Amino acid sequence: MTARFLKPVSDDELRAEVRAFLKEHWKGLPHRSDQWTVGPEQRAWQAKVVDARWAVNRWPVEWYGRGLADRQAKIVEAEFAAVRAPGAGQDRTHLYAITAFNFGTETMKAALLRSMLTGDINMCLLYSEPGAGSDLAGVRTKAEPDGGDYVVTGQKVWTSGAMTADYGMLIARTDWDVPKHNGISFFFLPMKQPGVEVRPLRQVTDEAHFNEVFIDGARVAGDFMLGGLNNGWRVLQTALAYERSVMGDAARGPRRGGDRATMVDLAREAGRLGDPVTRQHLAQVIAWRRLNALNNARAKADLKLGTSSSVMSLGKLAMSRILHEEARFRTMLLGAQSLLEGEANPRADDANFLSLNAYFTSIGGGTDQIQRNIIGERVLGLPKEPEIDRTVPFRDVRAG
Amino acid sequence: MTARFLKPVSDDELRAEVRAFLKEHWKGLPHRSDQWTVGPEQRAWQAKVVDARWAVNRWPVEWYGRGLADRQAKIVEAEFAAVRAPGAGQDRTHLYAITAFNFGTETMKAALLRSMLTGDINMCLLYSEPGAGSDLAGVRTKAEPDGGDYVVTGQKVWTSGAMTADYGMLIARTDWDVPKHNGISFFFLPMKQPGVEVRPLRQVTDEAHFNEVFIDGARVAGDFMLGGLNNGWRVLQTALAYERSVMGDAARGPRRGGDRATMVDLAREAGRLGDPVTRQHLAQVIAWRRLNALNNARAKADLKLGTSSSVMSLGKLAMSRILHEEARFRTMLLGAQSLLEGEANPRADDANFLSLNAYFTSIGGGTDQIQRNIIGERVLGLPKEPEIDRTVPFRDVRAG
Amino acid sequence: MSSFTAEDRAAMADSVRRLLADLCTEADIRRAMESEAGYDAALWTALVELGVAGLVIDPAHDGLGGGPVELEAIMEEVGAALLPAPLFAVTMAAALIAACGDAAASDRLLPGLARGRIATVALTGEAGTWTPEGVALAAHAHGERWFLDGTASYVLHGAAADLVLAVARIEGGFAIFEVAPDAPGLAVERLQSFDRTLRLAKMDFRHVPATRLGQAGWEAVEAMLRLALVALAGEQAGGARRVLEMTVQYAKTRIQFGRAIGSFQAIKHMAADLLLESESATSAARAAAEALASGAPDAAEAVHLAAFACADAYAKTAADAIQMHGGIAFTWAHPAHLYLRRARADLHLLGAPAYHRERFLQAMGA
Amino acid sequence: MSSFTAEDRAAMADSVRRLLADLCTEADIRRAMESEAGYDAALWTALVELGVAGLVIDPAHDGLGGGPVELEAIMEEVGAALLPAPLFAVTMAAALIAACGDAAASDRLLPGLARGRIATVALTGEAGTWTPEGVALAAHAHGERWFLDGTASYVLHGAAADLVLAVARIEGGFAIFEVAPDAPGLAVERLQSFDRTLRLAKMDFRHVPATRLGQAGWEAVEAMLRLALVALAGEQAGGARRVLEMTVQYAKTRIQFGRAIGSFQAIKHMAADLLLESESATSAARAAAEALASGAPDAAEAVHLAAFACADAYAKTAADAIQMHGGIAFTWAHPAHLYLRRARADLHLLGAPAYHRERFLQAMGA
Repeated sequence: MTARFLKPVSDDELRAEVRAFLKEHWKGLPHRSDQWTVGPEQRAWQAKVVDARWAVNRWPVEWYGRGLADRQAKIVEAEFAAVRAPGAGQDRTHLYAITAFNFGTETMKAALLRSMLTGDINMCLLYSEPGAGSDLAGVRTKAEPDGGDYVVTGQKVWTSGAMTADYGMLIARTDWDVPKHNGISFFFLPMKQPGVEVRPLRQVTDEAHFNEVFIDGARVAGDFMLGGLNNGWRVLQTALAYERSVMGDAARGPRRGGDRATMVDLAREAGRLGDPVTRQHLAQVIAWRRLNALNNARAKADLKLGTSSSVMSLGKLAMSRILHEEARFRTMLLGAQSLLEGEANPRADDANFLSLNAYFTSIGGGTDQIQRNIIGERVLGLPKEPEIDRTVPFRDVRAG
Repeated sequence: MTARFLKPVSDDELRAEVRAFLKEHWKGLPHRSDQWTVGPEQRAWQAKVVDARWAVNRWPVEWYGRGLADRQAKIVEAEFAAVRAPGAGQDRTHLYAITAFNFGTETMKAALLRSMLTGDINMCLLYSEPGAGSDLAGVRTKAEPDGGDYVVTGQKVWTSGAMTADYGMLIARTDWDVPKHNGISFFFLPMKQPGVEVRPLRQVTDEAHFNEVFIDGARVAGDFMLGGLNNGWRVLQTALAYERSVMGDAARGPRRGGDRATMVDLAREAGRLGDPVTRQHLAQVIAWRRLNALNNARAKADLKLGTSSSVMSLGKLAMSRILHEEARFRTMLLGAQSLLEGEANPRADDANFLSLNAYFTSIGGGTDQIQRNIIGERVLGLPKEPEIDRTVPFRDVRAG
Repeated sequence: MSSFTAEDRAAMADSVRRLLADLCTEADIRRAMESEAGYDAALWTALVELGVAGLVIDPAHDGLGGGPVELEAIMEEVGAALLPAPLFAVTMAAALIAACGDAAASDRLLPGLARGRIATVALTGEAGTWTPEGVALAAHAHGERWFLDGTASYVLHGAAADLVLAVARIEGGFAIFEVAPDAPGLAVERLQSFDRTLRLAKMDFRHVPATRLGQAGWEAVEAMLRLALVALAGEQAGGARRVLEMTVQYAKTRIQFGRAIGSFQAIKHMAADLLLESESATSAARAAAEALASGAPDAAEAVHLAAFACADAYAKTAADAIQMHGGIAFTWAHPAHLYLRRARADLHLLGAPAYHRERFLQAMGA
Repeated sequence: MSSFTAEDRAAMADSVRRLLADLCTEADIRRAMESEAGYDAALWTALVELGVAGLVIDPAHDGLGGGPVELEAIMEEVGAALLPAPLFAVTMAAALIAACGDAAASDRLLPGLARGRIATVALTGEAGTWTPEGVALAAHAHGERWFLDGTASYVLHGAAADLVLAVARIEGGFAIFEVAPDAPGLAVERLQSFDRTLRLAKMDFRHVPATRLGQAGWEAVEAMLRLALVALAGEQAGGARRVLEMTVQYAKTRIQFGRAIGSFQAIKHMAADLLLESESATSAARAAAEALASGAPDAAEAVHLAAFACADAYAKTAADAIQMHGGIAFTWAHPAHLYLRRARADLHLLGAPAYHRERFLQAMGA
């Protein structure tokens, strides 16, 4: 095994080294519309980045890193960002790799980590189930030991990228006789095997960005369990925290994309910019988005100052209101036009699409109601509700 | 004991009899501003009404009634209403008398019932405590047996009319070793005794319509317990149901009274009736009140048809919104004027008073939040929350 | 006006409810909404046989002679069941014909409508406002003959209609015309609607021959619109109540954290607030129907109050219903979005809530 | 402009916070609000000694030379503590004097304000709108001398002021004047205010002699108003955060049904929503201060955004706080209503939220 750290360098040396690397190797990438996989050119580039140890600077040398402190790692990321080159800073942004790095076995890390960083392996999340949405600890997908493997059976839902994924981060129940949080394990499940069937899920918006995944006797090696047996809830909590910090404002704009019309533009276009009622509504809708941006900026500044910020956790709840209210405003501007949809009616199509897609934010990743619980309990310190199923063996817990 | 019923009469005979009585005796009453007690002229009149058996027509003959069916009783009430004479229909409207009649001992009824109906006895409610507001079953005022009496110690709040009351309907704890709902008894506590001290409670509106009542070793005869030992919760539930059905829309208008300006008048007076933003707000505020009136009318019609109505229970919640939103509308109309109060600024005084007094409805008699629980559970049939203190002995229940 | 007793009305609503429970299941709705016509002919025939198509048509013209109260009651069932059918369009057409006071036209046209002929009303253009300013067609007389020009939009079941009633500007006012769907110069184009249970068309008129009905002007349109608004309010109230019921039922049975989600205050309190909304909508719709039926002087107030109160209540109830269901209602397969689509369509079908709030104040004299 | 470092600012806010914790307890507030003057002289002196009265006054005039950012930070503390004192009035007056660009007047007047002299601004009349149209006074020149006429209202601490800055119409625009409170023809009447921690006066001017400050017109008033709006936004954000903290604390300790009421979703979710409101208000107030301090081109946008966002957030937070407390907050003895009264006053002190929404759009060019 090699040393955990490379020889320390000064900021200037580091900057010079990364600049030289980028100058020599970075030639840009062709445009690509597939959002689920990484293209061959980018994979080749990322392999170069990984092998030059720029991908995960904070990690130790034996895992493709340089053992840099956060401050120096940011220097590298800033240089990559300056030329718009991808691949650096994956120790902060690559949810799957971070989880594998922190909780995976040596065997698994040796098998997967490099390919994950290069983009050769695609991933998806296998958390939610039809019966376990808000209450993820209620999962009923089971993983049973069989030799050195586990055999998995169950159903997952709201999986994006499952069609192209090579592995899925899976939570499954491995002990039914302990309380629900204590009998869950966390796996990297190979997706390309007979026991895994992926079906697209038609959404309320008449698109299919998500899938249902039916798992029937699929196998996963014991070495591909993360964090140890029945310790999956803790791994999940960490992974969810990464996800929240990475996700930021992931809400989509209008379906057609490319349209940067502001609310003011829309009001003007609808001939309503002179209407006092519309103007009051308009100002409020703009304000909600601005206030959220100001909150986020303040949260980031607070983090820099080292003080903790209660503001961060409010973003998702705020975004939910923003998206629903903007859709409502668009609808009101359109009047009867909002009866229509389709390409012949782009404004109406946007308004109607956005009015439905807003639920992606207000329901997905924890409903607004769950989010208010979290803010109330974790930020404001209000006491939890009595949890009637927290201490009973899972097989006695009510489901439905 | 006399017969429970008088000889049956026809509707026409009944109508003729009550008309003759009113024609001979009813001369009207002088105006009186005191709202808490009944004036001497009215008491004299009501005594006449009671003795002529018109006060409580549905009750049996031995308790001042005629044992009439509801339909005939309404004939009597209609005749009284036609000449605006008070005193009839108290078997539907006199909360205290109804409770005494249904749950009181014969001794108590003989002692108090007639005086209650004539208005010679004034009453008040001793339910809420500083530590038992939303959760009335959490009362800590104690009543301990002592000879044939009970000795009462504790504190009550939000008591209106306590200054002039002769008796208070009291709930007090008589058993601390059973779950909270099972250890409460219901009393008629004599108020004019050394152990009872009444102090006016200054409200948020800077008025004092309510009192705190400090009870320290006050005595009440065992015969003045209603519904039996530790059965007070059931008596209370019945009394609260009467109260809700009697109370209806008890919300007060502006402090100064007498002002019948509509929202439209106020908007016009403020010079804002032409403002489109104000007009939208105005229409909505008017609508909420109209819709509540339509709901109430429908509930009454449904009751007549014999079908049950879920609409009835919505009135208090609706009224809470109406009052808060009307106050908000008045405030917006006034603009900077709303900074002022006092007699020199009557519109501002109204708006500010109403904005605070709206909490009387949204908090008093069960907060909006409790009301939503009731609607969700009793009307919509949604399951209750787990009640962690329902089955433990009261002395182990957390308080604060 | 109406000779229905309360019992007649209850029996009628009951028949419709049972028919819809049989023939207008969620699967039927989804089949109809994917079809070209947008409705199921067998279901329409069954409704016609019950008399629903001629509900507000005079018995002299083979209708049932119902009024606003009967119509509102039936529309509550229609809204609850999300009925995809040309009933609303036909009712508007029938009301407009009757309001023209042209006895010959009524004799000629109304019996057909009562027997299931599909008719509709063309009035507004791109703006979609059902106001005098919104009238998109103009009529010109050549001697005794009239011709229409312009483009009408948002025409309900315009592509399926066998008879079009067109409202058009004439010199000094408005007039109402009968147009055959195959008249020369008339081009009909189906519009893509967000509520897929709805069929809307654009109708392009180029010198289209038309028959004027009586001498009626805007007042006939206004009478038709009031009845239509009451019908729409009934549909909204019925839809709001049903989607709430569905949601409450789900909240009783869906378990998360070991408890039915309806035991959580977040869900329970939303449901309580929505009950207030949907019951208020019901009261408003019924009161408007009664006021219109009795010719009450404040009928216009009552109608516009119902128009915005029911529209807002349905939109809020259907929207919150999705949130209360959580992820399951974010799927196409779940019916909650069908209610949201209908509620959003109804919100603007005959004018936005803000417009009706303004009309409400005007009707109050404010 | 300001020479404060972030550390200076934090230290200053900390000093003020500790002073107010000592000398501006609820009992102190109640005593002050029942008093004629409306503030406690000893507390005011202590604040003056900390430099707060001269916070935004240039060091050349004995002030601390702070800018919008420092003012906003201190006003958060002021709002949290419900400080009853003439600080806001004095700050407006100082800003207006400085904005006039009259060096002699600044030399003459500003040092006194920094040392605690009470000054205020008279501008608007009955309407209470701080706009050119709202100016209630008119000035006429007789040779070199100016005289004022009209009735100004909503004058902060008008009855206690030792110096009045009056904004008045002149031919072709506006001008700013210095007026002595005992000037002949000036009658001051205290107004009864709903927020009893507030002192407002009506000032009747009848041919009152006045001294014009420089040649400044409405632009100086606008500069003063922007700073005042930032200060007010800070007060609102601070007040909202404090009343929410108080409420959350109560919800943790108040037991009903055997549980802390904050464990019920009804209360918990209201608190979460209010946290969003009060944190957004804080962000808006601070961003407005920074934009104004840096002379950002979008400063007007930021200021008007803060004006309505903070006003609405405080009003909602203070109102919901009473509901969340339940009966106890319906008593005069509980402090929650003091916050509601302040929040309602702040809602209209320098223009209603609707007005600032309109100004916000205009500043955006919309």
